[in-house]
Amino acid sequence: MDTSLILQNLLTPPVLFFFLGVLAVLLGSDLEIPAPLPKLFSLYLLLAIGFKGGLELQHSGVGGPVLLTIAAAVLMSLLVPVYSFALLRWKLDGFNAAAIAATYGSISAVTFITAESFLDTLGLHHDGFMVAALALMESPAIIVGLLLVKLAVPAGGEAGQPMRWGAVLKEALLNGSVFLLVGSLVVGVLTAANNPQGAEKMLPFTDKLFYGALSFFLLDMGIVAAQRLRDLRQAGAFLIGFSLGMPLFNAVLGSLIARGLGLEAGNALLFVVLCASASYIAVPAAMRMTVPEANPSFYISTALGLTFPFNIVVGIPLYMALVNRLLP
Amino acid sequence: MDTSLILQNLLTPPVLFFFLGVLAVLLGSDLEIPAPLPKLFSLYLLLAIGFKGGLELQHSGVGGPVLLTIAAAVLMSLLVPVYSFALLRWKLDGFNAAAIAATYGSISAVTFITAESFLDTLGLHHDGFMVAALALMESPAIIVGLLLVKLAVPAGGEAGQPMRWGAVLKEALLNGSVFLLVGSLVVGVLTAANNPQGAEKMLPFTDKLFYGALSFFLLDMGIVAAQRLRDLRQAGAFLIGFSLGMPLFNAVLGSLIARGLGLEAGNALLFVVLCASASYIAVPAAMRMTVPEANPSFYISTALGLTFPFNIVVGIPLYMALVNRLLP
Amino acid sequence: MDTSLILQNLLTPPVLFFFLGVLAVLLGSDLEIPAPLPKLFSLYLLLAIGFKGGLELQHSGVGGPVLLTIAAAVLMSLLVPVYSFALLRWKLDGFNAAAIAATYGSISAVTFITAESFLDTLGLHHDGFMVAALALMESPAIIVGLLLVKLAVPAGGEAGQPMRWGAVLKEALLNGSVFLLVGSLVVGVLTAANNPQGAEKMLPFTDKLFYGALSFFLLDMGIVAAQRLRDLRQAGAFLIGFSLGMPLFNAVLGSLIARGLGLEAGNALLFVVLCASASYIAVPAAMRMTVPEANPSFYISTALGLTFPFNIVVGIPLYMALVNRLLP
Amino acid sequence: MKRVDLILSERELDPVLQAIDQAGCTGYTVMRHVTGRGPRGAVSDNMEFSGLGANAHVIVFCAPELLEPLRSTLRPLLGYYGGIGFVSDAEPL
Amino acid sequence: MKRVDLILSERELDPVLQAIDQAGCTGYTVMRHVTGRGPRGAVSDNMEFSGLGANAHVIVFCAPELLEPLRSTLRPLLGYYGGIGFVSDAEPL
Amino acid sequence: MKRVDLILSERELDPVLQAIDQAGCTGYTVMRHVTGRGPRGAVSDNMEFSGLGANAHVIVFCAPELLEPLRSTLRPLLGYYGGIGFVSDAEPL
Ligand SMILES: Nc1ncnc2c1ncn2[C@@H]1O[C@H](COP(=O)(O)O)[C@@H](O)[C@H]1O
Ligand SMILES: Nc1ncnc2c1ncn2[C@@H]1O[C@H](COP(=O)(O)O)[C@@H](O)[C@H]1O
Ligand SMILES: Nc1ncnc2c1ncn2[C@@H]1O[C@H](COP(=O)(O)O)[C@@H](O)[C@H]1O
Ligand code: NA
Ligand code: NA
Ligand code: NA
Repeated sequence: MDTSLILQNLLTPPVLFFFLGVLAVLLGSDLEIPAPLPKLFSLYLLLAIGFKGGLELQHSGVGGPVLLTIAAAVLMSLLVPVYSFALLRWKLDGFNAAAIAATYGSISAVTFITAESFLDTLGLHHDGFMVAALALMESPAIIVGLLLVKLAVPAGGEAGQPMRWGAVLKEALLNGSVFLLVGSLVVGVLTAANNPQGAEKMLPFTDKLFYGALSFFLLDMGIVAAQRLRDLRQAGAFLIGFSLGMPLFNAVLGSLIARGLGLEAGNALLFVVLCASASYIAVPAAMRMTVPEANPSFYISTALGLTFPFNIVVGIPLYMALVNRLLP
Repeated sequence: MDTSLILQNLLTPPVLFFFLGVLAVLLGSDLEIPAPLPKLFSLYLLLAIGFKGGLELQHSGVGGPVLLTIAAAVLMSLLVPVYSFALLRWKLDGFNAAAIAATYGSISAVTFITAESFLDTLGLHHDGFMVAALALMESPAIIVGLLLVKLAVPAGGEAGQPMRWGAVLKEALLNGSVFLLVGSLVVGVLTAANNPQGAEKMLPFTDKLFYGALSFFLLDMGIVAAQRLRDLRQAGAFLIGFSLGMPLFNAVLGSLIARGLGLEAGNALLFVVLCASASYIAVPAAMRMTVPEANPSFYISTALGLTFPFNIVVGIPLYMALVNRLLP
Repeated sequence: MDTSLILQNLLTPPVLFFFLGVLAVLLGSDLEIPAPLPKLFSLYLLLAIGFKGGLELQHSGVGGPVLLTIAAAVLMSLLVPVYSFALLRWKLDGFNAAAIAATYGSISAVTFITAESFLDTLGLHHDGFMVAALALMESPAIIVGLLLVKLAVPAGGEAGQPMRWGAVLKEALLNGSVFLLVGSLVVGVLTAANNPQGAEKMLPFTDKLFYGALSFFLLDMGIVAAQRLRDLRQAGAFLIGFSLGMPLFNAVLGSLIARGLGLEAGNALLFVVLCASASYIAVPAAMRMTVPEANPSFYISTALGLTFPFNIVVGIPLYMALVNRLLP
Repeated sequence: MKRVDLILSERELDPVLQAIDQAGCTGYTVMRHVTGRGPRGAVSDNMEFSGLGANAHVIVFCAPELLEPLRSTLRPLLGYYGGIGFVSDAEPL
Repeated sequence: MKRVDLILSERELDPVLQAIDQAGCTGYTVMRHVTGRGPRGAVSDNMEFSGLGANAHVIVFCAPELLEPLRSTLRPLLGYYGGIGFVSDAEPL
Repeated sequence: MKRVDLILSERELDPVLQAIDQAGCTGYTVMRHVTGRGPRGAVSDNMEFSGLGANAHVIVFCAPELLEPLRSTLRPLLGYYGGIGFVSDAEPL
């Protein structure tokens, strides 16, 4: 059954275009999607996923189980960096360990979106409040990562630069992608509540176009991820193992929590994907600014070069199978 | 009734995304829509509004009342700069007064588009020829602005640079946004007349996508307008008062003219919005080139930092109420 | 009949927007679509045409006549450069002759797409395998062009730089536009075969938007082509004659082959358009890299400044009339 | 040889490039979408959609004797519209 | 006059421009979306969508006596976050 | 220290950067989407969609003794494909 799910995921346009991007780099084609075009798609996807999530959230409402699920999601984003850090410290210094740990505590919006598309293909229902969970998992991991640096490297930076906590908190809570996601969610909620006609008129943009735009963006992500793969050789076997093993571990833990929360299959998969995915947008940007001592090629190439493709291609169907087996 | 209209306008996706952009700047988020992405949306909106206007214009035809309305619109774009200049000269030098005056004589296409969306939400009909009025109001104000400079500052520029009238006229009549708007209008007319099937095939692009693209663009306009707000402090109380009072005055005058012309409510609102809005696209670009003595932060921050948000958020529903009250 | 077809082609939005772009340059408007926005549309069109072609190819299948047509197309892309070269050598040196010859052996995807739109307007059926022919005609001409340089200029470059064959082959077979077109075709085939639901979800992006996006891109192409027209004066009467005469000759030859292959009218027109069009994407980029001795303004301005507008505006309906007359 | 760096508004680029051509320089290089701050205030690229334009950075490598003609046409232009020009030494590689 | 060239990550641009203002320079020019390679590895713009940013190239023309204040604030910044700074001579056109 | 400015077609960027690496330079900076005019005609970025590319501006700060190896590989490249290279003096900030 696993293999049929994997095939079913592999042969969708988004994943096929991702492969096409990877192939372009491997074969040495000069195909490129020049900046800032990928930013357009990235902004669009965040706006659309937020808005659609907001519409659904307004319809489903925010009951007790919803809040419990969101709380569990935030808890995981605090917890994952802690045990990731402990593991990474085994081989890496405090700066690099903290930066990578934060990356895995946070989430990848594109992985989440791809999982939603996968669920749509299977015809499995999922709820808008999972987008709220997505939005709320991005920031906490950044803060935990910086606390870990503080604890592990008490001197606070080689050059003795004092930690700029204000800048750090702003970066964590207000960085562009978090802000746009949360903001679009709120716009979606307000629109659904007051102006159903306006919501209707947004749909050709936020809904109809979504699958194609995701495919286009994944073409670029394939190119970028494959370029990062090269850096990974430099990172060594330990980090390669980490970037494949940690998502799996987080996925198992996530499935158990999802079961405990009594989530239905669609929401459970999204919950697991949030736990298993790593950030290559908000967190690396924050880390480069706040932990310049860490080597960006480590935290970017693990999250983007390996964990992301793994999740997109194999992880999502695998986690689906896991969820199907674990859920009552 | 005013407040219900205002609320109805506030809670539409375009206006909500505009607020989101403003909020991003106020809170210090690093959300940005990097150049030239806003240009893409700006070009798209001009092309789409022109094309749709052309389709409708072809169907409604160009009768006497249509020409009268367009003539009145052009007249207003000549008149507004003159009395604005007289008022502004009270506190400002001739260069700055002329540049700001020209700005208020011209129009804001995005305000017009937002007003159209507002009318669609209310289910009020409006005609394609109003887009022609929009297109024809952009250029005259630029020329009046330069005549005012000529008259008020006879020396013709501090450094004694001779006025390059050829360049000025070209800028006024052929600048990119005027050209694209008028051109798309003509393409729309020709397509509607000869190729209804082709018009049909354009609709997913020019129609269905429009509302979402407008929302996305207004997110950026919110960011840019809020950044301009800071400049406004430098401009002082007089200019702040001008940038709120002048639209209101022009709106009242515009409503009376609309009543005189016997326009129906939808067209009347659009006419008023044309009078009340100020240009932050064609005119500032022309002024920077032709009146370099004027301080750009004055004419841009009044038109974009204050008048534009005021019109988008409060002005449009207010003018609607005005029109409802004044029209027989 | 010819004139009615020409008018029918002229008054479609894509062609009208192309004219609008040309007009912007002729009148001196500062309308511009700044880089990399045109690249976005170029990538989109290649992806969409490839994907749609792939879907259709999967449904129609690859039988004997299909392979024969594709083989004939590739043969033409090998043959055209040879006799073009012989003709061009009459007035030009080996480097320039080879570069222009390669340009005319290869194809213009946008001309092909415009021809497809033209067929859709006429309601004439055409097949997905023609997109495969399009994809396979881009590379061979590049290689023939370089062989011609090798043969005609045995020294192998003035500065004695050895020909980098590896780089040349990579450029020919793997340049971005060829790669994206072929890749999207394969993605389309795989999607149609395994995931009809996914194909369905791509349609709003790849299908519905297509006509509008083509129109927008042709606005830019009009600007760029008109800018190139100026270079053409420098090129002289011989090249101007060549860039109008060669497409016509290739079209007649192509029609006869299409008749021999027994193609139906729609496919025959596309075949003729492939023969008659010249490349301004893949080939010039390859030539600039591999034959730097040739003057880019020659091979770009002939293909883009003259042959492209000619085909878009007059050529396509003319070839349609030709096909209608020649086909049994 | 001399290296001239000019930084000015994109909107005045055309007359500046014409002046460079007319002075007899063999070439120039242009970088657009440049931002900055000067005596006339800050210039950003976030109004690019409005056609207002940002700054351009122009580099010219030229013979020393061309400086004078360049200076005589460019100085009034930069003085009126804003923008700066600096000269330094450079040798061909 | 002196010409200062700074190349650093776009993410640290704000404090650097502040330092230039505080040193009393009359202006600066910024080119973004710059890529490169340095002791800390390669910087590309293909992760631009992620907010990670590429490099920025900052040019400052200033009086020689402003070099010292510039140096004292910029050196620690460049030392900690990465980036380079070079000084050369330039005369107004 | 020396500052080397190279301006050449984006399509030849890869071999040029390789040459800089091989000469032993500690880094380089690249600005793309640069336009200009030179002996081989004008280069614009309005054909960017075609993959033709515009120019790139490469800056290298390096020790004087690296000029010779740089020159020996870059000169033939620039001579064959077009492009220019200039050297000036610069001191670390
Ligand atoms: N001292 C300076 N150093 C570097 N760039 C400058 C300097 N002064 C002005 N500029 C640049 O020149 C542009 C035009 O200056 P201005 O119009 O004179 O204020 C500014 O926006 C800056 O990009
Ligand atoms: N020797 C050099 N010449 C030119 N640019 C350099 C040099 N070294 C570093 N850079 C630029 O400075 C940026 C930051 O360098 P770093 O963070 O110190 O590795 C690099 O990405 C390059 O763009
Ligand atoms: N004298 C010059 N000053 C500044 N840039 C130049 C000069 N000559 C050439 N260039 C630049 O170098 C590029 C390549 O020149 P070329 O291929 O030799 O014509 C041109 O497109 C310009 O950007
Ligand atoms: Na995670
Ligand atoms: Na007005
Ligand atoms: Na051909």
